[in-house]
Amino acid sequence: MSVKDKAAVVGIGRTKYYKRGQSFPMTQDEMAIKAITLAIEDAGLQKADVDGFALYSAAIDPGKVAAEMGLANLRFAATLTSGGGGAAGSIGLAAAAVASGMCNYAVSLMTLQQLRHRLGGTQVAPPADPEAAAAMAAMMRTPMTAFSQANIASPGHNFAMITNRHMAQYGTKREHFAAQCIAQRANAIRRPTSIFTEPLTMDDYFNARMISEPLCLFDYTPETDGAVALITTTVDRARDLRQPPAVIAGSANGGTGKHYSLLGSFQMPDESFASGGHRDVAKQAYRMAGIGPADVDVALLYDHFSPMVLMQMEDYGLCPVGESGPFVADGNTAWPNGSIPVNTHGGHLSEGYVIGMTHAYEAVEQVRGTAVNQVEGCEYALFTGGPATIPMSATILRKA
Amino acid sequence: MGTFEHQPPVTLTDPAADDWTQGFWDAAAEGRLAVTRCSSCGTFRLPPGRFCRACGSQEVTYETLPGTGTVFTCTVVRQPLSAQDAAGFEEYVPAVIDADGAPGARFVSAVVDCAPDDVAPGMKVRVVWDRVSDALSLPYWTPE
Amino acid sequence: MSLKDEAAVVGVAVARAEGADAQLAMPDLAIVAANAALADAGLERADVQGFCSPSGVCDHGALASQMGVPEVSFSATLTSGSGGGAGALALAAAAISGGFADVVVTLSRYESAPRSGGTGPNALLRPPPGAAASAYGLSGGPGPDGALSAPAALRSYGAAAALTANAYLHRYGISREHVGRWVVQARANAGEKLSLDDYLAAPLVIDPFSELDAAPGIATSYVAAVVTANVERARDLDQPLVVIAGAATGGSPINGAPWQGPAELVASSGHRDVAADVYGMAGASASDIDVALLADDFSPWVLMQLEDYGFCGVGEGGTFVADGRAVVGGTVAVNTHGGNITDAFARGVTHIDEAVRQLRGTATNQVPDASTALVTGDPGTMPLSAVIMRRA
Amino acid sequence: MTTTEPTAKPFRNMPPPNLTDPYADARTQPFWDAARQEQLLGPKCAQCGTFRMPPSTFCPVCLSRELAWEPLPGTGTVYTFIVVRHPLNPMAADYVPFMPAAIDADGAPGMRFISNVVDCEPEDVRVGMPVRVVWNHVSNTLTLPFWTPV
Repeated sequence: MSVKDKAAVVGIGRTKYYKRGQSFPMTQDEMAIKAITLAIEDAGLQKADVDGFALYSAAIDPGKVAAEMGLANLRFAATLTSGGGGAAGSIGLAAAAVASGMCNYAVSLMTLQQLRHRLGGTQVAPPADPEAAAAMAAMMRTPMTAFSQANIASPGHNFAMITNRHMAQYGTKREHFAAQCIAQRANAIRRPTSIFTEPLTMDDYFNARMISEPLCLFDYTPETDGAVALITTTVDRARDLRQPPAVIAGSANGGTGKHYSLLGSFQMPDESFASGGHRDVAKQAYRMAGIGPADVDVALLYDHFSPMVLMQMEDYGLCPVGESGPFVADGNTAWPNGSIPVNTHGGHLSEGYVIGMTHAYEAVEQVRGTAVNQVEGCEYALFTGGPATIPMSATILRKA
Repeated sequence: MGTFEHQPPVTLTDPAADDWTQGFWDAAAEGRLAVTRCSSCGTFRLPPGRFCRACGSQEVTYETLPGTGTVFTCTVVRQPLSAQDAAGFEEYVPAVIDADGAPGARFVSAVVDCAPDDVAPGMKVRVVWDRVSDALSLPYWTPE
Repeated sequence: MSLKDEAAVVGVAVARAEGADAQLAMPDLAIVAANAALADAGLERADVQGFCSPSGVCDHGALASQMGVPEVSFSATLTSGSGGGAGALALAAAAISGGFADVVVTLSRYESAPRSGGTGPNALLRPPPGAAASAYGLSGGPGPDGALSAPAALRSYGAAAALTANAYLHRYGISREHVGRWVVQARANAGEKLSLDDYLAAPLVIDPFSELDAAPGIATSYVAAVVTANVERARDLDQPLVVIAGAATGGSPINGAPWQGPAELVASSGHRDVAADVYGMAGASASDIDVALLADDFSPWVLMQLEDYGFCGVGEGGTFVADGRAVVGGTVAVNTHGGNITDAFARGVTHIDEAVRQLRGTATNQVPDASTALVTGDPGTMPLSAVIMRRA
Repeated sequence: MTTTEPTAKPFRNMPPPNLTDPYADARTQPFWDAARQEQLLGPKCAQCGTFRMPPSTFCPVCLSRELAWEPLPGTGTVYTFIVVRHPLNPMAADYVPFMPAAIDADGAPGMRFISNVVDCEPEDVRVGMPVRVVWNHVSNTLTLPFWTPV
């Protein structure tokens, strides 16, 4: 009794990816509706078919978007409770929605405009609006705040703490992170959708300014705008639609209770501190899909920061724990000749950041066989959401 | 007491207009009631939003309406709902109006210059304007 | 292929901020409630894998780590609307039948309504101090679309609800006496005294609502927790087996653009599509329902849902109640615990709590051999929701 | 540009100041009272002895709410750290670089203090380096622990 092989992604749509703020004057809802409309066309469906929203990070208000699109009916409207950690898991939520009979065609999407609100910005800079600033100040006046006064104030700071531990514990080097950034950039510049169009060299990487040591500028995802939407339905309905179904073999969203504090107080136990925190999620996803790491043909791993790609490779068993540095430096994750190509679309680091949904889009194209940097004979594509707080997530798509 | 009797305690000063609502406010400044209409399929729509609900087009025109209509539903706010409304509070009549000439689009506003208990669904009304500033005129409705 | 009969409600509990818990913040109160519901089910923290809630309750990850849940494998909420927990239960059933979790904790949180300028308890008729007017996602405030409806000055959720309630009452000629008969019935179900004359004498705040027509503000905050489990797992627990036979969420998109669209849909609870879905999945109809716990932030919602869920014809909700058919022993027992418009709600007796007690045979106002219960979620904000539970 | 007098800093490479009061409640006040006497305490469950930081209401192991404060020797090791080079807001510009760190405190197994390494250069800090606590008297109600190389 699980969603294994019961649902499939049948439609994908996306807007252009813009440098931060350049999608204005469009609104986030407007970009979402454009991406959904393209996904409906891609699937060969009608607008009236769409009746569910399986989201993460509460990307939109489904009632408002359904009204603005003139959808006939809305029968499912739920969201995973975390931010980017839920990206891959939202496709699993869509599978649960259609397999449970609660709706027929579920949209999963992210839409993002970073004109005024920068996700990577500091978490302590008071918001401009005085009322919100006062409310935030009031929230800080609790007995727990004084116990975390280290000024660790942004996602980059948090993941640099974990990266530094990994480097000390396993001897991982900045050259290893650079190798992954360079491999992904090489994939991105072959794609018209990518924000970056020039190759990245070791010199570029080591000449770049340090932001939160050991993370330099190129270890950080660029901040971009855009929207990506996917449509999921049951495998029976998927058969007679326009595209080959990308079957959902397995999915998981959750995490480990003791690993929860990775963006807060850093109390994670020694055995999982220097990791992506995905080990339980990986176990759950592989168990549902009935496969293991060796079956994965391409991995689209959430890369808000380059070291977290290496740590997820260890969490998902794509290489032994502690050995992701040399494994990447030896070219194993490069396309087309790597043993396990990682982020064939260039990922957040080089193609564009829409909080993980570009990874979902690439996973569908890989199992359809239509990706720009296609992995020959790709049968299983793994894509993940976060490292982040609970829930993080993973979904495994299979060629029909 | 605002421009009208039983005028709601409205405090809006900036309509935050975008390309899909500016036409409404331009017409309002000239005392004309206009409604968003899809340029490709002619469907009227409120609230404007950026897409036609019927055909998905983003192209709009603004159709000037006769400025008459019928109360679809209404209510009467009998007590101030927040401290800021208490000073000089008057009962007021929020109402949803079926505007003549725009089938399928209803205006959400209020009926003014009449006894609140006289207002009921089906009542014939016409638009009147409260000029808040040069750039902003707000539409209210009053019995014909 | 559906979630029918694959999940069961195995534990319910409420934790109120009083006594030793009086100073607890809501996330900590949620830990107390979750553990009490697990005890009711005979389960341990380590058994828990999933968390579901109506929108915006608390950070499930923080809850799991602080309460010592070792591994989470599902964490979701509805996108908006309280759904009174019915929608979150539907989500839990979908997670269980989807193989994401065997045991799911659902949390609904009710915070004490801040005093609104001292003019009365209801947080629904009046906005909490400082809160921007917001209703149905429609606000006379910010945003290009919202500005167009600013003239209506819909300061509170109740002001918007009043426009829908009046559309319904006027369309079908239903009087405040009819609505009053329901409010008196609800109070009696909760063991509270109210006469029709008292009801009619209460001053109106926003037509057709007096203070007695809307859920009162909560004096003492509480969190209601429900534990749902895979039906095989539930069979070897001690509580009587209460299975989720059907679940549906959603509603008509016109709710996203309030009062636009066909008049008979606007003048309704918006639940007609949800009703068709939940009955369809459960293979049931109105006549199979022994007890209906209908979401009632506002008294007319009960009359409107009696019609949308097929207990009577369209427009007949008022006479249905007036003829005494909504009582234990009538056509269907409705809100046997009183519901949200009574002080029972303020004390923490929720619709799901009452449904489970009725099916376990432990309710105060017990329906003899109750075997099928319908629970619906709050009309007005999307998504609406409904669950049918059956004593297996 | 006129040269501004550099802000008086009690410690080299310390982080930008933030709170000036601990907003303590009865449960956490003992930590801040001891801090003002430059004595380091570790929060642990009075029932099962498990240390937990921050001292949340419930012990995740046994759910007890009783909190006990264990006197600690004030020494420890750097479990991990970062060097903040880029100031995230103008106020921090005077303070970069500074070194936030997670410190394994001796005598408090299974719990780390989140603080800063101060009074040394960024290049001196290593994962695993022994450190000792030093006290930053921010106000008459708040004294914050920092850590410096032994």
